Amino acid sequence: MPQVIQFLWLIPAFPLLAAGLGALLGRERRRLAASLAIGGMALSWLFSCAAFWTTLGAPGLRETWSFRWFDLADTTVQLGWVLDPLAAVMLMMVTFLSLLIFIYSLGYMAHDGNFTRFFCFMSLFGAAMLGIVIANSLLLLFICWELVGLSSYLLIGFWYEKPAAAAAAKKAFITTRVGDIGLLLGMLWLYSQSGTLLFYDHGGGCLEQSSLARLLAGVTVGGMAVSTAISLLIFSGAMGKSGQFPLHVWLPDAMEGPTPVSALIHAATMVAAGVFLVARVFPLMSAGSHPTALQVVTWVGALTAVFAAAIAVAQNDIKRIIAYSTISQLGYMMMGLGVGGVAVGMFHLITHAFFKSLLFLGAGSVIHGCHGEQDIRKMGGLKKLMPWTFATYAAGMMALCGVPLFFSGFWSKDEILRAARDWPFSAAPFYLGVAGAFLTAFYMTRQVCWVFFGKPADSKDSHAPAHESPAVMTIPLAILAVLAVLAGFLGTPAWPWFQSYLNGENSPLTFTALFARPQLNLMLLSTMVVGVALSLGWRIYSRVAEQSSRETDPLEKSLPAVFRLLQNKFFIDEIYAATVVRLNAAFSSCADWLDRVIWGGAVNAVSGLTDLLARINRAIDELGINAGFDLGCGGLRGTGSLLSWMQNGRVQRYLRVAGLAFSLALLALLWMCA
Amino acid sequence: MNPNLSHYLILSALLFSIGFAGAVARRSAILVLLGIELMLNAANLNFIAFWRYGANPQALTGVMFVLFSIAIAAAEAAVGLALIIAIYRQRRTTRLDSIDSLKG
Amino acid sequence: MLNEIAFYLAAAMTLAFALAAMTLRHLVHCALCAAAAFAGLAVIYLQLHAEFVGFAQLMVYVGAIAILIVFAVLLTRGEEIRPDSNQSSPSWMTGVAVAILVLGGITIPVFTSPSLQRLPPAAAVAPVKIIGQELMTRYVLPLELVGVLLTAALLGAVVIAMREESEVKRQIRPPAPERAEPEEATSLR
Amino acid sequence: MNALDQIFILTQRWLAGLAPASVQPLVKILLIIAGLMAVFGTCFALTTILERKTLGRMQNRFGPNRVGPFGLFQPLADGVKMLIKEDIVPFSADHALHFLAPVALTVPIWLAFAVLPFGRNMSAIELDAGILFFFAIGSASELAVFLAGWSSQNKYSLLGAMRAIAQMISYEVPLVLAAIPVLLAASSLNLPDIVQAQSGYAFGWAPRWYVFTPWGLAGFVLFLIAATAESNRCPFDLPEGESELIAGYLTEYSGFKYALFFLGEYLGLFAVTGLAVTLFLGGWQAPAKWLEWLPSWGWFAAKFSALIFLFIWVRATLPRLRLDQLLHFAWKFLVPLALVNLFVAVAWWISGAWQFPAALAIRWLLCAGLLAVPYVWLGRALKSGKPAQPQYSYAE
Repeated sequence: MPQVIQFLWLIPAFPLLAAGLGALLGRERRRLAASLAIGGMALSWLFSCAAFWTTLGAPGLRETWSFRWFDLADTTVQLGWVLDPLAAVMLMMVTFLSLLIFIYSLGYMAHDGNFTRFFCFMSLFGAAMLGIVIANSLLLLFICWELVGLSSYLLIGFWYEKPAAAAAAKKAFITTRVGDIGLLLGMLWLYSQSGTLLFYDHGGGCLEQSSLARLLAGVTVGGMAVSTAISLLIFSGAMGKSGQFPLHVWLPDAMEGPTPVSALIHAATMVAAGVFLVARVFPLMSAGSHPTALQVVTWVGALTAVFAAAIAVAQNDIKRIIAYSTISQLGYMMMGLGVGGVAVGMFHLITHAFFKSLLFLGAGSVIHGCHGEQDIRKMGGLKKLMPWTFATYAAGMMALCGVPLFFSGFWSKDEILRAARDWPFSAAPFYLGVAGAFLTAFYMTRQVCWVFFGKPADSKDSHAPAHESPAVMTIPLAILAVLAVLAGFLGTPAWPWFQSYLNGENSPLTFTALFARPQLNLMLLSTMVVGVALSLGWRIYSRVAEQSSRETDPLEKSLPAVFRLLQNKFFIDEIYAATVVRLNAAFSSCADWLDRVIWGGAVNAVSGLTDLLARINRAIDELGINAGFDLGCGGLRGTGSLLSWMQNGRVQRYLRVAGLAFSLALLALLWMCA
Repeated sequence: MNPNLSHYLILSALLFSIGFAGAVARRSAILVLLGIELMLNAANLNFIAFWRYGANPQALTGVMFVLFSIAIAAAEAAVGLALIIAIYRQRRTTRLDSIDSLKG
Repeated sequence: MLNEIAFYLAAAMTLAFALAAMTLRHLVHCALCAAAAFAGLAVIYLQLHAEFVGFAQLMVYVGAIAILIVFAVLLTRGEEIRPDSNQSSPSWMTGVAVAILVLGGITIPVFTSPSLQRLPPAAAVAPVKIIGQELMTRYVLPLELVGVLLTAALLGAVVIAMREESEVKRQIRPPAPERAEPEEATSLR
Repeated sequence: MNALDQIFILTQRWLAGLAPASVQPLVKILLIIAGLMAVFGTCFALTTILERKTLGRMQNRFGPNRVGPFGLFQPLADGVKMLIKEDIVPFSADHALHFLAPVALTVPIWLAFAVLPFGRNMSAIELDAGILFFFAIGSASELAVFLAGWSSQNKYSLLGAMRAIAQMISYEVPLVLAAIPVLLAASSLNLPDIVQAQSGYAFGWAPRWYVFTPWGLAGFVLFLIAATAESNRCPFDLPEGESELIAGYLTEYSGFKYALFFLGEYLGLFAVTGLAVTLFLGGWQAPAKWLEWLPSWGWFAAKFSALIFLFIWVRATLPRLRLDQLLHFAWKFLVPLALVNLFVAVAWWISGAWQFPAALAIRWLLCAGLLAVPYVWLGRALKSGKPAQPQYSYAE
């Protein structure tokens, strides 16, 4: 057994320790707090490298380490961690990105008063996320999952003085909680069915053959296999966390948090947790010959991909656009998992993590440079003012759009599309995916045109000309840009290293695979789609960017109804307000009415009866019993005054009485003896 | 007349009664305490006398009892006098007949 | 012969001083007479061959308790020092009567029981060494308890008698209206 | 046992033999009393002149040198002056107590001499609990001081008496505590026994006096300090601090009563010095075997004189303390240190069973360390405390 497995727990432990220590620091210990957080994360990164190295050396490695948490009657609850390629690659990604984002935060948060609190929360978040990654038990995963939820709540609401931030934090917390109920139910059901929550336990885990067979055999409502039902429940948790279609509403609002938080939570890690969860329980999801759960995953992902991309077209807030883009890309990942398995989805997750955090950090750099301005209509011409930011942002944008050959997004998205085309159940996801790709390229072009090209917008209300961000922010951008480009080459059809690494195979380098017929067709198709979208976007928006007034979008002029629909996010929030919230309110007022009229009436009746009885009682008391007591009291008072004469507070009288009593008793004794 | 046990006992009784009379008849709290000390001493004398005239003087029980009694009397005097001083500070008097707020 | 004289002398002295201690007007005189009475008792202890107890009596009662009482008298000087005030409690007659009754109660049995009219047995001594050994073996638990008790009493006495900080300040600063306050309180009482 | 050593005993026997047999015990006692009074009376006279001369020398002046050769008859002249002075008693004084106070001071101190062994077989009475007797009698002098201060009906007298009592009570504690390790080591309260326990020589030459053990040395120093305070001598003479209290409880005394107080104080000093010699310096034992031919009482006298000289020396050297310093020194330094010393004595006794080489040196080092640490610590704590706010407890 490799030594590293025994020390795997240290990876989340370092940031946790940093968070704990950071919580004890005073507000003024900024340097120490930042060094603690960064140091903890750097140590975690080093350990992750070691873990990753171990998995490289042994294909298909899966080591677990379990321990007993507590005994309850005759059941033992075990926790543990696992090291396999899936965990290792996530560890690498999470620790490395977290480290870069921490460093970036040094610059971004430099002027914030609650610097130490920020790093404390960030470390806590990192620890929880790493805990999810290494967990070998659905219970431990769930614990860390909730911790992630807590710390994202804290981080989104970091500027809690802003009402919008507080509301967004609440919204994120509550919306993801809806999904988490599903996860909790699924977990309990899984425990009741398989008797363990460990994923892998030398054949006894819930994701291993014997348990899966038992789960498949069970049938529940509507003829569904138990494994499908549990999978769907678990997937609802993933939907909440990863912002899939009905539960996506919290994610754009969460942009109220500081930008590094957006990058960390909404690009790299937390939203990826949902995808990771699906990947982790993939054996359960894909159990059986006809995996219904995976079909659901695919449909939800495909719908989300197009739906969110469409919304992104009509948004004006730079971070909001990227947020919707994130939702869309998460849909892609889910779709990838559904149609192509773990490797396809995870590959897009990794590449997306790099370029999306790059985009977020770049957006943060833009906002930082524009003194907090987030509306793209008020920007423009930043290409010259912020060359580094522009260059890296462009790299990220092209990776996201899937510009052919040299950008990672191309390869990972291509994988998904290829798998979707081969999906036996339906062709619709493939077309939805292509449409999503088109929309993605379009809205990214729109954004880049408005932000970086053209003239600066009316600077009536902007305070000073924009400026380039400090090195502590641009250097992480540059590193991420390089990785956003290079990460794609790990999984090209010519050299599918990543896929085979996850599946535990060897990967040959075959350039010919690139030119296989269906593969080439697909690549040409996607290239075409991207090219059309880019040029269309450029045509429409590069002209507008030159104008100083950008109040109306060209799209709005031509298609006002569609644009309004998109700008208002398909009125999802309003629909929720009109349905879910109102239903809830109606139910509450109904409960209130019940409480007041029925239960309250009953209580009042009882109290009235009691009151009546009490009055009767009182009458009896006053007329009958009191008189007797008065008589008795008079006697007592007489005795009492006699006693009180003796008890006059003078010690000497007591002593005299005692002496008298003593001598009388003695004399009586003598007289009796005599 | 050669002193025998009853002489000591009479002496002790007299001492005890004198102490008792002082304790119940004098006003000053300090004198009351002094009277009580005299009563204690009378009891001590009894112990010593019975030890000396007792059947088994080798046992030293009486002597031991008196030694402990003396030690406890010292503690009692210290605490008692501290109380008197504290009361004096509160009420500017040590006359027992004016310290009677604890009455029925 | 010498022994008898010593006893009668010491007994007379003890009784006389004890009587004086309880009857004299002046508290300091009372305290000094009491000290003399304690010393007389110490002599009687010596005469009874209880050497160690006698010296302990001298040390504790004359050396410590008498001094304490004298200190207390001085610290509480006030109306008691005034020679014209009435020193006896209002119904002192009943008190003395009860005391005489008590005396009767104790002495009558002494006179009536013949077994008490006996002479001392052969010399009984209480050597210091034996007392020490007994204290460290048979009576070690009471000894430890007495040690704890004395410590507790010491601390308690200090705590009770120590004046509080505010009180000290009030007494060192002598503005007239504050001085008048306690007097008012007492007169009301 | 040579005749010179026992010369006083033999003389006493011979003189008593002259009396009729029936009164012989009485005569013996009277002879002892007379002898003690004569010796220490002379001693008192000599010490006064010696003290004045020594102080004079140390202060770079002559001292009394008019009466007799080298001023040696000065005490005589002083005595005569005291005797013929008018005895003034204040009008409002408590006459009886005012008269009683000097007597009450001197008598117990004379009694205390009864238990001291001045030489081989030379103690007036051998009490089983001799040292207890000594301390018990000594505590009576506090009452006498109070009598003097209170009966004078004088503000300064009363304050001086209160100070003196507070001081004597406080310093009696370290005095007794310093003596206790000796009692433990000798396992006796009998003073001749204690002297006997210090006989013999370690390695054939080093006397086994208790002062030559770590706890004994510390106890000796503590004892001397406490004794200085007990006898109201400089630097602890503030009950009589002239600058503050005129003459303390002696203010209203004059003539022969004053002389009696004077005598009482010096006798108290002698008694406690004699006790120190007995407890720590081996009593009448000779310091070396080849010096044993000298009479035992001679050795006692030599040690006694040396200590008396030490007291005079200290008086000439050290300035007077403040009252709060005095009390803090007793309760926060001497008492804890004396308690520590008790433990050190026990440690010394337990480590006496050690057999390995250089055990003695290690025992010394250990015990010295055990004493030095609290010494440094307590001393630092004593110094670091803020100077106490003056509290006029007895001057309201």
